[in-house]
Amino acid sequence: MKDGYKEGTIYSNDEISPNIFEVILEGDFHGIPGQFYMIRGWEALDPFLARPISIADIDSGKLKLLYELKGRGTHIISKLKKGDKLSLLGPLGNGFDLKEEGRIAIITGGIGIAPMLYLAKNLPDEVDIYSGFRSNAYFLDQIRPYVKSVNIATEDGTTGHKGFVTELFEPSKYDLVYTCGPTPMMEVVIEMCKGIVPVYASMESRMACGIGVCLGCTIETTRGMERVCKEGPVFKGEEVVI
Amino acid sequence: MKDGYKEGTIYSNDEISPNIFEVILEGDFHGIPGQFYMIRGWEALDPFLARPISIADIDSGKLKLLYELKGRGTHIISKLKKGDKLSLLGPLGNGFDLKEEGRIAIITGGIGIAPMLYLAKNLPDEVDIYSGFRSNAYFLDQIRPYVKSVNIATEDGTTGHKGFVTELFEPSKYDLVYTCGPTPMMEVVIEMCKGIVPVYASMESRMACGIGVCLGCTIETTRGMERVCKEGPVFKGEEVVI
Amino acid sequence: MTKVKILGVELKNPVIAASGTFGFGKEFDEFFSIDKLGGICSKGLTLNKSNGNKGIRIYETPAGLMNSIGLQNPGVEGFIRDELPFLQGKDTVIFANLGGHSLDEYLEGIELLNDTSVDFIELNISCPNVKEGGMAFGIKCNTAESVVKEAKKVSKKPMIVKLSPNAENIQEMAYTCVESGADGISLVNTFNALAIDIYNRRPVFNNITAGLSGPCIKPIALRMVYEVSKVVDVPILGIGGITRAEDAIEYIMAGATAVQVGSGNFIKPDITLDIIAGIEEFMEREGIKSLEEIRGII
Amino acid sequence: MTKVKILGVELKNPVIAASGTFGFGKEFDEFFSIDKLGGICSKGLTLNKSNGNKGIRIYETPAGLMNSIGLQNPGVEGFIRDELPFLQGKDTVIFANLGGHSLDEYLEGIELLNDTSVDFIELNISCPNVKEGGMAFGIKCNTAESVVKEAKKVSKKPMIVKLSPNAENIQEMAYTCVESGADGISLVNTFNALAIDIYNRRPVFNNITAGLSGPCIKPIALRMVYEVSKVVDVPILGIGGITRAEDAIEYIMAGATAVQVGSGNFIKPDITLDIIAGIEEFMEREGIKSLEEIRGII
Ligand SMILES: Cc1cc2nc3c(=O)[nH]c(=O)nc-3n(C[C@H](O)[C@H](O)[C@H](O)COP(=O)(O)OP(=O)(O)OC[C@H]3O[C@@H](n4cnc5c(N)ncnc54)[C@H](O)[C@@H]3O)c2cc1C
Ligand SMILES: Cc1cc2nc3c(=O)[nH]c(=O)nc-3n(C[C@H](O)[C@H](O)[C@H](O)COP(=O)(O)OP(=O)(O)OC[C@H]3O[C@@H](n4cnc5c(N)ncnc54)[C@H](O)[C@@H]3O)c2cc1C
Ligand SMILES: Cc1cc2nc3c(=O)[nH]c(=O)nc-3n(C[C@H](O)[C@H](O)[C@H](O)COP(=O)(O)O)c2cc1C
Ligand SMILES: Cc1cc2nc3c(=O)[nH]c(=O)nc-3n(C[C@H](O)[C@H](O)[C@H](O)COP(=O)(O)O)c2cc1C
Ligand code: FES
Ligand code: FES
Repeated sequence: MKDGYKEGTIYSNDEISPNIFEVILEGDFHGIPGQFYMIRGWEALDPFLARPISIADIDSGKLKLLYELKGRGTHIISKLKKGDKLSLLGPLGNGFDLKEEGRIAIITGGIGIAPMLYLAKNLPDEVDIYSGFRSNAYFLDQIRPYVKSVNIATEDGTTGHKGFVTELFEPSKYDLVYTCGPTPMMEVVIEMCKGIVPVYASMESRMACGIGVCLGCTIETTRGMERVCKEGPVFKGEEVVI
Repeated sequence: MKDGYKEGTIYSNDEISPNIFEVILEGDFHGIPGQFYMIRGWEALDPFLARPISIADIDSGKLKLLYELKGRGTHIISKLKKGDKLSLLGPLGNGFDLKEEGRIAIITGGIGIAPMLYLAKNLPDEVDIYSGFRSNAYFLDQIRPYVKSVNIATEDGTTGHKGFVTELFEPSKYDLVYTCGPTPMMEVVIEMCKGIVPVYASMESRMACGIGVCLGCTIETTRGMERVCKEGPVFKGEEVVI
Repeated sequence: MTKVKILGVELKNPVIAASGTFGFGKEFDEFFSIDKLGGICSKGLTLNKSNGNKGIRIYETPAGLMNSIGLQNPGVEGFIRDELPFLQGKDTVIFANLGGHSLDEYLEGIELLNDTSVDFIELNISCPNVKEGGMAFGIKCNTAESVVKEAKKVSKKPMIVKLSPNAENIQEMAYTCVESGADGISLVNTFNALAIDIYNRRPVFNNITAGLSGPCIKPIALRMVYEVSKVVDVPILGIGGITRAEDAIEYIMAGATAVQVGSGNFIKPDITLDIIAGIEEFMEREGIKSLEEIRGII
Repeated sequence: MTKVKILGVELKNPVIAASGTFGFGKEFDEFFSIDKLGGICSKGLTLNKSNGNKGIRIYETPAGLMNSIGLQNPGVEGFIRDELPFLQGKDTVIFANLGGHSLDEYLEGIELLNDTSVDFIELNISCPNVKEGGMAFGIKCNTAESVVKEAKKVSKKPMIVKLSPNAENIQEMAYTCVESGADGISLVNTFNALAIDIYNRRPVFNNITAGLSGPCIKPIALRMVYEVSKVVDVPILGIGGITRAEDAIEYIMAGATAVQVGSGNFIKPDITLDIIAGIEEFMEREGIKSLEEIRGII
């Protein structure tokens, strides 16, 4: 049997960059890179739904999550302090297929960087990461030890290349690509890689249940409608109908 | 202009007896005995309404509240810790008329003891308090220094007289009575005192606004329908239509 | 910038305090100057003073509340004598919300209000908390039709008809009211709802059902405002669950000329000011010069 | 103790998983044994496989959510082939929820289900999220009447008709359905509702409106169940916003024989077990031997 919601105790919850928070939860968490948890930081019925958040890292059972302040849910979670509790359901979803060899690129946009520390840790070292941000870069310090190169693009030029991250990256140099970020960015990545290199994309969707029963999160794939929370969130680029 | 909701920072929030909590808020609070504040311990829309809680004490601007765990609102508030915030609107209501002399009795039932510390502090010492509880007595230690005698009744006999508090009290011994507790208890007190001694009763009611506009909290008085939050919560016994 | 016009009357902004949630303005004026509001609806008036309902009157529900106040009010004459003078002194638009238990009561009430300075009559054919009349007029089109027609004949004031979401068909109801003479439509009043005290095995409210309001109803109320905007050409006042500027803007985009804030007033006395400020901010950020630009834009 | 009987079929307890919120049971069976449930309603089936709606499908609202799934489902045959075998292996009662875009679709669907082991057909004349048919059948009594009558002629299974809260008159609708042959009534399906993306100035959902569910609707849905229980004599399944045992007990006291839990499943996969346990506790504490003692007691 899978676990239902269980409590995690907050060990730390810090704003590591404007509007970007990192929370670490004590417990006995498990999961593979690319999987996610549904999170509730409230007991009442408003907000009603839990929020899907990727595993940013798991280290001796402690779960790290990286989240961006968006709306009411993340706002409430950002106010929690050490010792407070979160409810978590997971790990959910399929996670990334881990490849053991070859040249690998990770392409992220914004908070899409969240699952990449745990991914990078579980890949061989021959990984280049390309990360785009609107303005400030974040979380890359933690990823740096596990990759060969870090390449940054910011829309306003604050750090690294001024422009889109997709302008930095050459598909033909790689044997495999992992990507996570806003759908339009991932669509560009998928297009760029088409016929050149396989891509695994962690897709976005609004979720109600997170466990495959509401059909709220489905996307169109070459196999028909599939659930981001169940068949995904990671899909092969060529399966995603753009 | 009156203040709207303002934040109070929790200094302490302790369970002083089973299901009975005392919270102390830092700030610059004011109000007279018998007045109350509307409290929110949540930002979201569920629970929707704030909760009315009496001033238990104000000491150099710090506000003390005593509350019983009832439902969802008090449950959420009970989880808050030092440094967390509460939203408060007040002071609201009329408060007790303070008498400077004569023999005074305070009769309380259960959590109706909440406003009595602040009241007793603001009365001369010739006060006897009669407090009824279901089982454990609480808060009386804090009140004791300000009264002449403390008389306890518990329904199960845990402390003091086994039975109702109204069995302990003799109206004819007093020049004035203050009471707060469940409506049925206060009705007995009012009946007992009728024609013998004036009573001020702090009435219960469900509140939505706390400021006199929803007409949700009205009770029948000899002057017509009156608002517990505005004309009350303290009414003269003879005005209350039982 | 936020100005809107309703039937020739200018409101500073589209935010009106809803009936029954704002008293007659006095209590709020202690918290902020109510001059800042677009308008104020009086508590629902009946011809004669009324004590309202007995028993529990307020019950909280998820993201909302139920009420069974039952039109406790000083009566139309009491209002004119004791409450209106204060409101007149304020620089805001006044809506007299008028309920009734019978057609005659409505008509007499209107006649009394005709000679006052109120800007609008809001004809409440939708109060679920009175035994006779009230909402009964607002369920079926043919009953509404006769009340509105007669009321219109008598009224010298522009007359807004306040609809019940319990109407069988909200579009037909709105259309019928407008055909019968309504100069504007406001909606929604509260939803008929039930709560049960399971420990005592009886309804929480003496009248069994009571009226549901608050954020919980917003998605339904917004749909109704949208639907009504498709079938009538008069100004619409959108009501239901507004607690944020975004909510108000949704109503305007759904076709409302202005909005009313009800239960929201209970959770923050100056919530209307936040909403007004939020609308201004939104307009600035989005480069909107007049709310006309976005009215009914969806 | 918590046993209830619906049209001769015994359910262990009155808690049924509502259509569209429980898939076909497989995902939940990974969290707990679904044998523990009184019953399970399948996702809404249509004669043919359907991909459902495009665009955003889920939108959170205060204490609720809106959905526009649009009956994505494997079709009746796909259900019988791929999903029913699993459900048959479980010790719980099966309701096949059947939607349709036309009368013929309903009838063909029923015929296919007739020869299966499902215990009940739940005729869904109330889905607001399909372009044709669906809820359109559940608004006006005369359209409902013809569908239910024809369906009843064909159905060999006991047939529960699932009503829409958007029906013009819920009592008349329930009465009509029962007169037309409904063996039971379930209500409510979702409320037609609207949400607007104010930054993009368009409705959130491609179909403009979508269906509202969750605790926000409970007070209204409970009122409807109560009203319906006054006019029909068949079993009623109460649905709408149930997340706690107390909610379920309210429905039973309002007249429901059993309840369905919908959106609640999303916020806690094993919420139905909590509700069942809570009902048991309540019965013990209150000395209730059978739910019959409190059914419709208010
Ligand atoms: C599989 C998966 C993994 C994710 N991992 C992370 C993560 O590691 N860190 C992180 O910060 N975010 C992650 N997200 C996105 C995150 O779930 C949303 O940002 C979050 O739910 C917003 O909640 P809120 O209450 O703050 O905002 P809301 O008030 O609910 O909404 C604010 C805005 O967020 C958008 N939004 C709402 N729900 C979602 C959703 N489910 N997916 C995408 N956008 C949404 C809406 O467009 C809305 O405008 C992930 C999403 C998915 C599907
Ligand atoms: C003027 C005034 C002063 C009060 N002072 C105090 C105080 O100092 N300490 C304290 O513990 N309590 C006080 N109360 C009662 C307190 O407001 C309620 O116990 C509280 O609102 C319950 O909130 P909840 O969310 O925990 O319970 P809910 O979930 O809202 O309800 C649980 C139960 O509490 C009862 N209840 C709900 N609202 C009220 C209400 N407004 N008044 C009475 N009963 C209610 C209901 O019967 C319900 O069964 C006061 C009430 C009033 C009117
Ligand atoms: C306590 C209370 C009293 C109300 N009294 C009246 C009234 O007297 N007349 C009326 O037309 N509407 C009355 N209403 C309905 C509101 O004006 C409004 O239509 C409804 O509450 C929906 O808006 P909301 O969700 O913003 O509260 C009342 C609502 C509440 C909550
Ligand atoms: C995501 C979702 C999908 C649904 N799909 C169906 C369906 O296919 N058929 C149906 O009859 N009802 C469907 N419903 C309605 C529910 O079965 C239920 O009637 C409604 O949600 C109210 O109950 P609740 O408040 O407990 O969710 C769906 C509801 C939701 C939230
Ligand atoms: S979130 Fe419910 S099916 Fe994916
Ligand atoms: S609580 Fe609203 S009038 Fe008293």
